[in-house]
Amino acid sequence: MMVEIYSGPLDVKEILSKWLDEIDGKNWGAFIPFVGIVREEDDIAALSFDIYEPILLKWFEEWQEKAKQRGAIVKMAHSLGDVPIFTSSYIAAVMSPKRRAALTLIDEFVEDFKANAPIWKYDIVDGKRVYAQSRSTPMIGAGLLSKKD
Amino acid sequence: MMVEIYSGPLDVKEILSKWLDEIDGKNWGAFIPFVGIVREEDDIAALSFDIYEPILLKWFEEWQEKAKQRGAIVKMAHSLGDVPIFTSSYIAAVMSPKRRAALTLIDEFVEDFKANAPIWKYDIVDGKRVYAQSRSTPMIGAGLLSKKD
Amino acid sequence: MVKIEFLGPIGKETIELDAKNLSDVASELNKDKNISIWLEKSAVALNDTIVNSLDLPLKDGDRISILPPVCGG
Amino acid sequence: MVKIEFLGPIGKETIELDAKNLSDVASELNKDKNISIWLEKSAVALNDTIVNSLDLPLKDGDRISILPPVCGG
Repeated sequence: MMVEIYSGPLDVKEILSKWLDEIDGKNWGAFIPFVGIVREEDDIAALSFDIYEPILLKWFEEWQEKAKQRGAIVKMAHSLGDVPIFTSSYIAAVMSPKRRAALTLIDEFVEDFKANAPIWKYDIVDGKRVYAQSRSTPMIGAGLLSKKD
Repeated sequence: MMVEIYSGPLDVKEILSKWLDEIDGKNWGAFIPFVGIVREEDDIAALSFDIYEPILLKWFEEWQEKAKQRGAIVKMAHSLGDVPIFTSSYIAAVMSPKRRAALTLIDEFVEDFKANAPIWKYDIVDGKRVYAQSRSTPMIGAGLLSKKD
Repeated sequence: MVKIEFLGPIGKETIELDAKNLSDVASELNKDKNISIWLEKSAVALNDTIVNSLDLPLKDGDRISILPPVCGG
Repeated sequence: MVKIEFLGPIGKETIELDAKNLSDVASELNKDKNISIWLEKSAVALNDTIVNSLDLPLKDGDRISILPPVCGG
């Protein structure tokens, strides 16, 4: 099960339908998708995303392993390139036998995604692509090559 | 916005599609549904539910108010009667401008639902309807009429 | 007269009682062992609002609901 | 020679350097102010694995990635 990367906005209904079909007839008691939608804010027309896939896939594989140890599965879809306001750029999901584990896992998974998935966000304003610096988070271990003296 | 009560299993795709249509063009940045599915366990063929609607609606209205104070909306669908294994009996959802508030709210909403929504669960085993006593939780304030002396 | 309704798995028909307050209701219901075992773990609603005090005065036509342990979802 | 690639918004072409370890890379990159301002808040990967030590020996053909602050979703 890999990360699903789509060019442009996500078809939320189609992706959720596909994931629902995957759990059909299996013994998952809880399925929790998180759907992230681009908000209209600060006159942006869209957001835009760069992704560094090799490290994203490793990050995701580690989460699959963590989820497996808790008897669960994680899923993820993300957009590459431009995503207009009111459309979706990101869907994460957890499938778990039990409610409590599922609620904890989706929270941890989404928060760690925001902090450590190698994806860069840009605002599209007046046709320009501007790095969303103030909303971005240094990854764990950031500053390693910074001059200390 | 009311609680949606359906006879028998929920059509998850249809309900999620409808809720997605409701958020279309609005400024919700996060949509988190929780889908509860009946697990195959202890030879049950289905679960079955009784609901006391007047108090469920009040409970839900209080949650709508709590959600509103946080700038969010809560949604809920639940089954009445029999729900076979591998089908859904319960969907809750949160729509919120922001991720963090949405993750906290869905967790609190689902947990309080399990503890305080006036719904009773039965196992259907060999055609018999058996109250799921050991998995049930006394509501807040339980024991008021119990003889103390 | 007030009505007492037993919800969910208690499986008992609605009854009517003469009672001035919830303490009277408690005394009366605890006489029946099949009911009193439920009362220990049941919440109580007066006209569909959960209540937390035995002192509430009751009036003619009030409806009291006994809500045993729940498990939605 | 090792390759240094600058990801996301840094907007700089991949370069090649002679370096025995990450300390050498740090010294070299900090000479360019337009790069050093990114280094303070960037994570570092060696052949697509995030690393946390400057002492790692490098070999010919190694690929180092500079990952500036992220914001997926």
